[in-house]
Amino acid sequence: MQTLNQALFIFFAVLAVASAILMVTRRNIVHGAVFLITTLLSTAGIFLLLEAEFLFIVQVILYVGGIMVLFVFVIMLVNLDVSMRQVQFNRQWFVAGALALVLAAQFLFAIWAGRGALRLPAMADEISPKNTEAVADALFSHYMLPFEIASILLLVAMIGAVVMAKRRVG
Amino acid sequence: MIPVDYYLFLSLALFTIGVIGVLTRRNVIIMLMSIELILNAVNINLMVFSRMWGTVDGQVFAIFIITDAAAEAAVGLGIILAFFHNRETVLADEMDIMKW
Amino acid sequence: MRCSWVNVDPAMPSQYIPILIYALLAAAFPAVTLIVFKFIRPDMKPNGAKLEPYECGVPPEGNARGRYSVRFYMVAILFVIFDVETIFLFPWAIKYGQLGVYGLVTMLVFLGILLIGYVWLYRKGALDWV
Amino acid sequence: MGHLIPPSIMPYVLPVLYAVVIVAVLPLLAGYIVLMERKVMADMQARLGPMRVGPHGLLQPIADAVKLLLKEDIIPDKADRLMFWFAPLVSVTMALLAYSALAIGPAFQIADLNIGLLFILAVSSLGIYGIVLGGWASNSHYSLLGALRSAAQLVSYETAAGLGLISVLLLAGSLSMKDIVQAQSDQGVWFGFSVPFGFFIYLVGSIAETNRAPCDLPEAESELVAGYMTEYSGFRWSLYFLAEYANMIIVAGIATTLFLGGWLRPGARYHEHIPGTGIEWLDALPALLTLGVALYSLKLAPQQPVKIQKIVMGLVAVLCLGIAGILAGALFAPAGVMQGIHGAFWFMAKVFAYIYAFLWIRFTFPRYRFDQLMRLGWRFLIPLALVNVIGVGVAIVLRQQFAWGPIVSLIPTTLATLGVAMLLAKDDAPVSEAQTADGE
Repeated sequence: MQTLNQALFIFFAVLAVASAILMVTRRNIVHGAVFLITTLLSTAGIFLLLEAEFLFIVQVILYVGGIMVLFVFVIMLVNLDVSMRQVQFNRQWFVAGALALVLAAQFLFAIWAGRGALRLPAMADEISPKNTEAVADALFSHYMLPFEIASILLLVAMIGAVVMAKRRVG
Repeated sequence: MIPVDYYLFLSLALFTIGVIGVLTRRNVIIMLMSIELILNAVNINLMVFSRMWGTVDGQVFAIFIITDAAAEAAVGLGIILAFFHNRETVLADEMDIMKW
Repeated sequence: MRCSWVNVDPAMPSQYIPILIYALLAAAFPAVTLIVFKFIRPDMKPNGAKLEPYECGVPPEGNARGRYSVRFYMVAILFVIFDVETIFLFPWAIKYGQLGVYGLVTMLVFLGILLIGYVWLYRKGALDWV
Repeated sequence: MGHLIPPSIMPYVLPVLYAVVIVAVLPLLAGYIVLMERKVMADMQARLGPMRVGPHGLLQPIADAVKLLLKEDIIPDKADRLMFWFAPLVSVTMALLAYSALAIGPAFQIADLNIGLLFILAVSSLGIYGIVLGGWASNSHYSLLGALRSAAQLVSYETAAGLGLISVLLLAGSLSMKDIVQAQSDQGVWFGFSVPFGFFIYLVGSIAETNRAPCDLPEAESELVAGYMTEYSGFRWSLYFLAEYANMIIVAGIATTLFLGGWLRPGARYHEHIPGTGIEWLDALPALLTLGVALYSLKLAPQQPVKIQKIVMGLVAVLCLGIAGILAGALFAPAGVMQGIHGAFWFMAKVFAYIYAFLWIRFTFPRYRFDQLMRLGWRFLIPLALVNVIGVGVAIVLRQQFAWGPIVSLIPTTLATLGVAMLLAKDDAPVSEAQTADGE
């Protein structure tokens, strides 16, 4: 069981990172979107390893089945063949990449300094509700206000996006 | 057992790739996709700490982040479509109408 | 908010292991059949007009990867918004028995805010082709 | 047997066995649903349908499968080869994967997930990538337009169907397929009767989601050739087809589990025993039904024109007899075994009844126009589904607060939803002809 768990973690992690790299470097944007989907799906697998069952399904339904569908639609809407032939990276790419790596090095140092200090608890003592119900409990008690505000966020997004896109129709 | 560090390293890798994507690519759609990658890396962190403390707060936050990502993608892509309609391009460095 | 749902050693929840195996099977079945029959079936190299996209018999015109109506985008965006909303409804629904009136009011506020947007879209005509 | 298998693997043996069985049987089942469709269509149009291959066309699906497997496989020159290869596989894998949480009877289930229903919905929502990527990869106008249309239709109705399901979840209080059926058993009523509007919304939504007529716009031969499948041929084409029929079984399975009582026997509360035995009257029904089918095909066998057809028909009779034997034998087996086998029988019977309703609708209604279809989804079904969900919520609160009966509290809800439905239908003015443009 333990080795299976580790094997799965390594599989998902390698898949996620590899397809993330491919996503950023591919010239063909549809392929890029497919690689991002792969990354998101392997992240969902990681969530499952962390026993976040509900978030696993939210990730698949919302991120992969919803948001990425939006991306794919837009990619099909804009003409792709022109942008395929253009230069893919901007002029400052070297500086930008270097800066990003510096940032990464800082984080790496921070995590490295604290390595081993953080451990996952092996077992909990009390018998617990199921994950989905635990999330629902938290969502509808402690996080009720953010939950209502989320609906305002969605309302604003809906109106904003429709106004933005509608201009082309009208 | 997989230590927490491993998850953090994974998250860091995804985050860095996302940052590099946002900073270096010219195509705005790919920049938006890289932002999704960054948000995703954050979600991994939330999830592993949620698991570590044995609470679900991190998971609830992750749901809100995904909601936020949906809103961001919707509006961002709406802007891209509107811009594409006007200028026939999706390249970030050609979006220079406001340059003086 | 300390409610530990964790009661086993950190591992993939064990009921997902059969699903993992099943997923491998389900992916392997079409792929293997596709590859195996590639060798079995009489192989003729198709050429000429067969390899062109079908456009009712006349030579294909232009590139198919052109641009299409932005209305498809409107459908997708509305889908994403309502999808998020549905996802919030699922945990609400399974907890509803315990939440009672409080749950009803919470959800009425949530849905009410979104309903404003829906009515706006309806009046604006954004749902028309859509 | 027990000492051959290490104990740590033991709990996974049965689920994996089911998995193998499902992957092996499902393509066959899809083929026979195609045959059923053709036969039903022929019957409704006063024809005979396929009669040549095997007695009454019973071997037609196998002949079709062999033909499709051996057909020439064309990848258009301009196509994106990788995606062209990959897309049908995504479609079919996701369609198959959705079965893993479906409970075919209390015993036959690969995994009883806590989030079973959501898992099925999630996986089948991934199938859309097979459609969109396949249409895009073909690099043909028809394909891309068909793919976008198909995807647009799928996502429109997914929302409505999801909201229709939520009205049931309010009553069931769980996402596990087993618990949902158990809740119906406990409350003594199939949820389809409690929330008829939820069922109606899901029925319409599932027809549109599986691209069946009258909502088969993406494959409308008269306007889009074959939609996203235009450039596909041979076995790749049949993979898309397999995915479509597998999805039909999936939506039928969801509807059966949530609205039609899953594997519960009709009249589950009727416990009259056959005198002198411990067997209930209604439990004898499955065995008798299959026995009837067996006898009927035995009667048909001598009437077949060709000798080989006589033999095949005889084999069918023997098969049905065997199933009848199993069903009858289960009556004397321990309760768990009996419920497992009979549950699977009832579940499949309901699934096929639902699919029959699909076919009936298909051959009765004319095809929608695309804008009408989207209008129906966004302007009628979604508000109706929202009202229905809120209504069921209010009904449950009423039940808790004032101790109303479960049926009594749901009647006002249903009536209110009906009123809203009529209001919405009235408000929906006739569509102007001008709004049909699809592309630019």
